[in-house]
Amino acid sequence: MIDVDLIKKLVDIVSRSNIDELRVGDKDIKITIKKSTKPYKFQEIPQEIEEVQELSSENKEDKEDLFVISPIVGTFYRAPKPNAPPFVEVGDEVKVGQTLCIIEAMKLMNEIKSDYNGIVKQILVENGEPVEYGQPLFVIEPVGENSGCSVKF
Amino acid sequence: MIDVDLIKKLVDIVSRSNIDELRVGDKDIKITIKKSTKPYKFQEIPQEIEEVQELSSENKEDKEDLFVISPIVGTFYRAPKPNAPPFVEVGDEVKVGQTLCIIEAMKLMNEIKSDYNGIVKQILVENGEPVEYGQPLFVIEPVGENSGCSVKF
Amino acid sequence: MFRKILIANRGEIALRILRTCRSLGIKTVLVFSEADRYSLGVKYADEAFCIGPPQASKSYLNIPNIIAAAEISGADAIHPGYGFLAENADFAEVCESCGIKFIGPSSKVISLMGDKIAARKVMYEVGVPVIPGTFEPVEDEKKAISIAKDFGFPLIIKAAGGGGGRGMRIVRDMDDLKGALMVARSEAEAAFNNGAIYIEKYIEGARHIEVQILGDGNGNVVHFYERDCSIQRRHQKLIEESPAVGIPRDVKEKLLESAVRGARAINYEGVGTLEFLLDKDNNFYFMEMNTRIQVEHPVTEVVTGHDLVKYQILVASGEGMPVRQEDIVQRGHAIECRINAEDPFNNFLPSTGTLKIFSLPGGPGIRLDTAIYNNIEILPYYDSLIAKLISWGLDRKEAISRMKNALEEFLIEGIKTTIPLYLKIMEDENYVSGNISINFLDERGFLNGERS
Amino acid sequence: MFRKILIANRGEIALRILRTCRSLGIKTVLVFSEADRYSLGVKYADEAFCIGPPQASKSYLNIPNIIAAAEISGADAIHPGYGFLAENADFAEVCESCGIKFIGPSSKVISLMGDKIAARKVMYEVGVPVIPGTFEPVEDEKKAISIAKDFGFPLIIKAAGGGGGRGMRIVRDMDDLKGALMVARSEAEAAFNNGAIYIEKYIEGARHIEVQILGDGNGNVVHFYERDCSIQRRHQKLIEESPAVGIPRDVKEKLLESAVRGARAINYEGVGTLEFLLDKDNNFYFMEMNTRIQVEHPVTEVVTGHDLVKYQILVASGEGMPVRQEDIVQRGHAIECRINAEDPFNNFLPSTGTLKIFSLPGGPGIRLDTAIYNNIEILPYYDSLIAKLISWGLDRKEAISRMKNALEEFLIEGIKTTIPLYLKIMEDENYVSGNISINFLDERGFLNGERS
Repeated sequence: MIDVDLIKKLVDIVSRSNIDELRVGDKDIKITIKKSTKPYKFQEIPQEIEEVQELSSENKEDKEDLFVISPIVGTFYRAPKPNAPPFVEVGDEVKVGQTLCIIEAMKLMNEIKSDYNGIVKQILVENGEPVEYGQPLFVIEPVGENSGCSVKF
Repeated sequence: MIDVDLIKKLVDIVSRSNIDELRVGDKDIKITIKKSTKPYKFQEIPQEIEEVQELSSENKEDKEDLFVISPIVGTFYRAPKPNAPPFVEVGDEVKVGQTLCIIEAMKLMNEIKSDYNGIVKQILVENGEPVEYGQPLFVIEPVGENSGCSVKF
Repeated sequence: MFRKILIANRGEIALRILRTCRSLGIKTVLVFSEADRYSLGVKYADEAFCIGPPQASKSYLNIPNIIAAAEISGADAIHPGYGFLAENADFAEVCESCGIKFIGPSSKVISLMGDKIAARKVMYEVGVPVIPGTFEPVEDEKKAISIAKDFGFPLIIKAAGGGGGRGMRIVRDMDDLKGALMVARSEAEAAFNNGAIYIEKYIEGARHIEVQILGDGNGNVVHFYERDCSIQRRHQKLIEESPAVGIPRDVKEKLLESAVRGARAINYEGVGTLEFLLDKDNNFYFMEMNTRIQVEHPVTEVVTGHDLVKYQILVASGEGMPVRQEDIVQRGHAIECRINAEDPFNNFLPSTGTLKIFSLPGGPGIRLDTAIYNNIEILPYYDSLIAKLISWGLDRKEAISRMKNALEEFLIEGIKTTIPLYLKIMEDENYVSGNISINFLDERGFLNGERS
Repeated sequence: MFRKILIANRGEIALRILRTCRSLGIKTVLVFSEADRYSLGVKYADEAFCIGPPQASKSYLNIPNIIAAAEISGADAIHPGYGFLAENADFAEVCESCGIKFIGPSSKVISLMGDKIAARKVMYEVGVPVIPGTFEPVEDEKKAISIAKDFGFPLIIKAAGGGGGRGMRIVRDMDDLKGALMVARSEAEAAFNNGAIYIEKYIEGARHIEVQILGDGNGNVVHFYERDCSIQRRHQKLIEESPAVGIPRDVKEKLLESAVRGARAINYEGVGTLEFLLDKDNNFYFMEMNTRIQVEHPVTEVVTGHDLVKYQILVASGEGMPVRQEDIVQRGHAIECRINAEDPFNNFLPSTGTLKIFSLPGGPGIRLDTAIYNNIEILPYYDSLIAKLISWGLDRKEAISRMKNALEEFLIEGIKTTIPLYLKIMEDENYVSGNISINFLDERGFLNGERS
């Protein structure tokens, strides 16, 4: 099945990157990423995007990692209160709907919940740091069934 | 099955992006996305240059044609005086040092002489027309020995 | 003075505000949608936060995300630019309640002037001439008919909730009245979430003349003279100039004095514009007030030499009135052409795609306000304005000739723009002689393809 | 008025002249070398003729080809710009004899002012203060020694044949005199084909102040006030501004009056500049006169609002003086930075290569005069000036802050430029406070890498 939504996302990734060519495979995975050579590129690539590419290429052989991204702008907190233990740590198994962190905006604490079942592989933001819309917060290694599209970007 | 709606969506995705090529696969998935590489070129090629290039490519198989170019700026005259016969006509054989035309500049008549032995194959400027520095005036088909560089351009 | 200003806008106006902030040594925070990640503004700003997906409703109109960005960056003020949240009283109120200075008038004044009927009433009460018409919403057809009998045709139905041509209908006889009422009301409802409408006498062949003012919120108001914005297409301004041609000195003085009086009456703070219609007999009538910096502010800046955005920031920071009326002097003449990504010969159809830039205009008397760069994607999400070209000359003739030349200097490809239309207008004898009105484009055949 | 003007120049000044010609409705012919076939000027001109290979001696200095191009195109005037043939009396004479108007003064006046000793004498005779020194060429060492005894050290040896720092030597004691004489003479010989030299008192810590004038050739002369061009590197101007900071009103008036008197004395026609030194006690001394439009003319245009190239053309066409002195008024402050393709932190080594442009500065108070475009090749054949960035503000502070911002807005790659140096200068406290002299760059450590 051709998944238009997936293609849209891939086109978007390519457009915003400084790569020149992206091939995606399957049964079971072949990914080629070619980098721009000569054409003048001015655009600075925001760090998190590069990071993501690095991550995904690192894991080419594995089942693809999933990202939990920030749906709002605010301050990222790993725990419900200053001295409380964090919601999750790297290595924890999480379920769909489980709270992963809080993002504070306009004095409101917004709980960010996991969209996936899996293992917390990486926490991308430091406690107390500002996050913007669309910023990746957690890398989740999928475990079991995960509905929805497989690339959360 | 050709899914028009899918194609419409893909066309739309490509149109709005800055990618150059999108291939989509299946059974099961193969996607290639290529981005523009060619640097933006604006420069308009002045007409006489195009003409010359055309001429030279036309004659690639033959012995290469030679060009007599204008060493100065002025008005091109084919004859020494208004009612006199032209110095040369197409088809004439010319020798090194033979006067081919006059270029008038600052009231002075400058005789332009052939650098080659050969046949006048084409006269590129109309009588009385202005010529600039470096402008090709005559195409000469070489005959016998011609010293110097073979493409006078 | 503010230490850090968040700019809640995009495109050329974001860059315009950035420039003044940087000149003033104020740090900048820019918020942007996912579509604008590679904008010049993001490049130049000290900090930048993505606040949402491309659709404006989810990003540039996303008040919580914008406020959150101000909070996490520690911005002490927000500049809304024009459009988006610039005249949104709720947003101004949220800013106020969060202790972030909204650069503009108070939410109360925004509300007051945002209600076009209330604004008419206020101005009328302080003696500013308004267009003959109603001071109450017209609730039903019966009322409309009685108004029509009082004032006579033609009439114009307008939306109480906002300007910009939406919810507006000209009515020329009784037969059209009912239908026009309904259409206007539903347009107004859709555009402003407010179906209230009112009726004014329609003034034929008028010019759109507006006055730029600055108030410090303590009752001090200065003006920066007038602009003529008559060259419009469906109430959308395309070309503006300052000064306005051929207005008798006494009329001009009365006009400027009226504008200052009106602004003073509401104890206005910040830059604002009072829009008037000027009829063929040089009578002027207040239409509405815009409580923000306007797209066309550069013509005033170029002619007076004053930086309006700078003053807007200075006043907002509580430093009081930064300029004296006697130091504001007009010199020469300026014209602005709004370069839109639209096809002027195909019903102004928006044009999107990759913009290729080889060279942009420059040199004497030319100012270019734009955020475009080579290979930028012109996207369908936002306003089609891609650049503002402003020419200045010692006189109008010089300004026109420089404008013409500068329009020709745009060496760009990839999308359609309104440049070819402006080139024709700059050569139109009526335009050149200053014989213009808000019907100019229509009357001279520029809208229906006759001139293409 | 001329119907068609041939522009015998290249780069930004060719474009500058083209813009005014187009605004005046005058047809343009541009001559170009093979290296400039793809220049913006060639693109914009109505006609363009290649006049030779890249080397200037065979193209932009090739008088027969330029005149021939004027003849075959039917141009009735030639604008020489600056540099190349702009102050070549022979060229002006050839134009005169061919019935083509040379836009500039007569060949006689060019010759007179080109002889720096003769120019000193003329100015001295009409009461314009000149630097104490000789009025005759200094033929031998004996003469030089006696002059040194009369005037005392330091002295400066200059070439009679031309300016721009060549053939110039500062001498601080008797021991250096002989060697300096020889070096200066051979440099002068090489640069101007004229080994004549003269000696002046060297004025320490002076500022370079010049006055822009316009004469109609009928004895009418107006001035456009002064410029301060003290920021120089080896007598090459890098940054200019107008007005000059902190000159007492009476000194300024005397200076302007002297410049007008000097120009009137030679019945000057066209735009010209009288260059002065201003010492620490505000005494001014005539140095030399440039009989052409100058690189730095835009600062004057921006401050006064007058188009100097337009007036140059109007005067040359015989239309008489186009402006009254009382209509020339200074408003605000302007600064120009000459953006050169040079490495300011490596002895100003010229930088060549493909210039990549992402974005160029713009917005309020910014004028950019340039002929660069994305992917242009910066070639070694010509002057390293690639752009002139002019900022204007209501006061010097605003002009500096806008300049700083605009310098940062240059998003270009591929070659080294002087932009980083100018950014440092705009932040230098002495520059900001107006404490400048022709030794500024040296004294503040900008030349020897200390500041890099």
